Amino acid sequence: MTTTHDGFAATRRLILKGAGVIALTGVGVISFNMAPAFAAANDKYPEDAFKQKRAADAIKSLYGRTAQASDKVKLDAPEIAENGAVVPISVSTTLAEVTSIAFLASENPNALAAVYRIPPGTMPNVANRLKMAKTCDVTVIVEAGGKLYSATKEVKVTVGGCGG
Amino acid sequence: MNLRSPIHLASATLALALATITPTVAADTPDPMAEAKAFRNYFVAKFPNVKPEDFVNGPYSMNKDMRRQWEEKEQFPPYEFSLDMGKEMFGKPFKNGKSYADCFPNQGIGIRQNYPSFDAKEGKVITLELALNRCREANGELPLSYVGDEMAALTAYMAFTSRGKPFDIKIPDDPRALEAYQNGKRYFYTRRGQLNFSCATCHVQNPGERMRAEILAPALGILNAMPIYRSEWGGMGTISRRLVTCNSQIRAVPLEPQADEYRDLEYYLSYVSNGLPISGPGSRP
Amino acid sequence: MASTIRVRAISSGEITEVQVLIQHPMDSGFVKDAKGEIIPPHFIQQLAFEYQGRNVFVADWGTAISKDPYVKFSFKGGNKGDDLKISWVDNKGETDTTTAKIQ
Amino acid sequence: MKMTGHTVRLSILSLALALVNATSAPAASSEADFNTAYAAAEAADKEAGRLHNQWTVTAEALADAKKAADIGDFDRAVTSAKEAEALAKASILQAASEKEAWKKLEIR
Repeated sequence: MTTTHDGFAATRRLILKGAGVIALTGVGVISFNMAPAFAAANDKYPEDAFKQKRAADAIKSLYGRTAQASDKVKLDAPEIAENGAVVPISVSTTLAEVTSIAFLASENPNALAAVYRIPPGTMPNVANRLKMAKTCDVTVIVEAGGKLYSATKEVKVTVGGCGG
Repeated sequence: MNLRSPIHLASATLALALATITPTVAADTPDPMAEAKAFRNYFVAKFPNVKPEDFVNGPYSMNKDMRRQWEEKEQFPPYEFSLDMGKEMFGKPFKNGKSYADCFPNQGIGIRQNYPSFDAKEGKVITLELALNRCREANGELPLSYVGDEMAALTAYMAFTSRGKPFDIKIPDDPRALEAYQNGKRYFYTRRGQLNFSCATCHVQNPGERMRAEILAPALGILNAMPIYRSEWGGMGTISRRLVTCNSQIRAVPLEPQADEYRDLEYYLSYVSNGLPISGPGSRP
Repeated sequence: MASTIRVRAISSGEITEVQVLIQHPMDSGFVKDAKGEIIPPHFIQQLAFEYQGRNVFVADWGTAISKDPYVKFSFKGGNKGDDLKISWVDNKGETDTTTAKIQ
Repeated sequence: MKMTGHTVRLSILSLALALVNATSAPAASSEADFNTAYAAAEAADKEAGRLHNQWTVTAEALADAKKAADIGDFDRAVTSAKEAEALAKASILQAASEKEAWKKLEIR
């Protein structure tokens, strides 16, 4: 396929920090083309949050505070995952001024699965597919108007997703 | 590629003759037509709420929570990459300039429902996987692994072009064809492995039940969804691969892919699902 | 060769719904291969969707996203025939980019 | 799971295994004992192979016997070989009884 291997992990860091355009000169055509999209993101990959084992620590690393449960956050997840390798989970909310949405699975080796940045004009609805190691709580955090709201649901996993 | 979702096949109108069970015939003189009817009636009676043509969707025809997850995934199914690979492989000429299309009726498009077929010259059952490899070998190419990703992708594409077409397996008036059918049936019902299970133990007696974590698929229509993308495999797998893994799971030493027994089994199982639509490539947990 | 990125971006007039499926192993680094050796982590870390020069959606992903990842979102605006640019970068620095037309 | 007509075969198997346990108990086994036991197990498994009815667990027991013999643990090697033989013989019995038994399960 068209995946390119530039082999420079450090290069990527620079791209992600938004300083890539200059630093990249001469490294590779594809990487160079990549730069604008990520440079414009102007946001760093939250490496530390993804490294945390516990959900609470990941949330703290990501946002620096705690969330309160809200019935305005609608989390849709199966009762029993047909296979932990592919668990369809989605969220929608009626909260205003949403700026980000994060998904966490409490019993995964690293609790944080994904963070989505929602700029103005983008709807606060996301669907994705997660790996789940075992039965546990799936929590979604919605950052809206500078505050954190959450919803949690237990998903039973009979075939763990750590094999895939 | 514009996917015609198998979900919609469930609503396809099909004239499914659901007559009452015909009287018993001696086991040694098989009556395939009557047996296929009895086979279907068994499942229809066991699952009165499942539309007959929905059996091709396996466990998703009998479990609501699983069906919802499946429908969610079918919005953009993970097997799409395999399907595209199959299309590309199918269209790419061999070194001699010929291609798969030259080996099959209708250039190989929309014909999956006719396999396995009985070859009168050879006196044996020819599965689609076997026909594909024979096509390769006849054109100076090495055969593909029957359990590998490439064969899975090729058959996925061929199934895809045949979606919605009812299985149309023929048993010609040839004692060897009837024998192949009978041998396939025997294989299906014969217990094997340390667990002492037959194919029927799981897929006739207990479909819809949980076996450890999996929900067992009904035998009726089980091959219509092949090949299948399994989340457990993280990829597409052929009928051969599924049969081999079925055997291993019951602690029986699998036969070589495309052994006579497997070919005959496929012949039998496809025949008894005649009239039900092709839904492959399917996805399963 | 085909792109690793499959996109469906459909405009309903006011809103554009975007679905994407990416071919990627998303190896978590917690799984062993047949020989019992750990398969090193190899996963997409960031995925960005750019419309008319600005990001309309950015995903930061860890190792718990399924193999051949999928995501769906929607944004206000987006005209039929307009370009939507999608790019990803993984933890090994591999990348892919594609541009899709909104339908 | 509902499994009719099962008990007979299972009791054959447990009987065979019980015999293994009874015969392989006390005295230390020699390499010759292992060779004899292994050859018998292999022959039975080959017979099951001719019937296309081998069990994966037989192969596992055979492999375990060989592994134990390689490190000179002939007690374990003989026990595993005898277990393999019992499993192989049970698979042969299964093939024989299924020759007719399968018909009872057929939907008609």
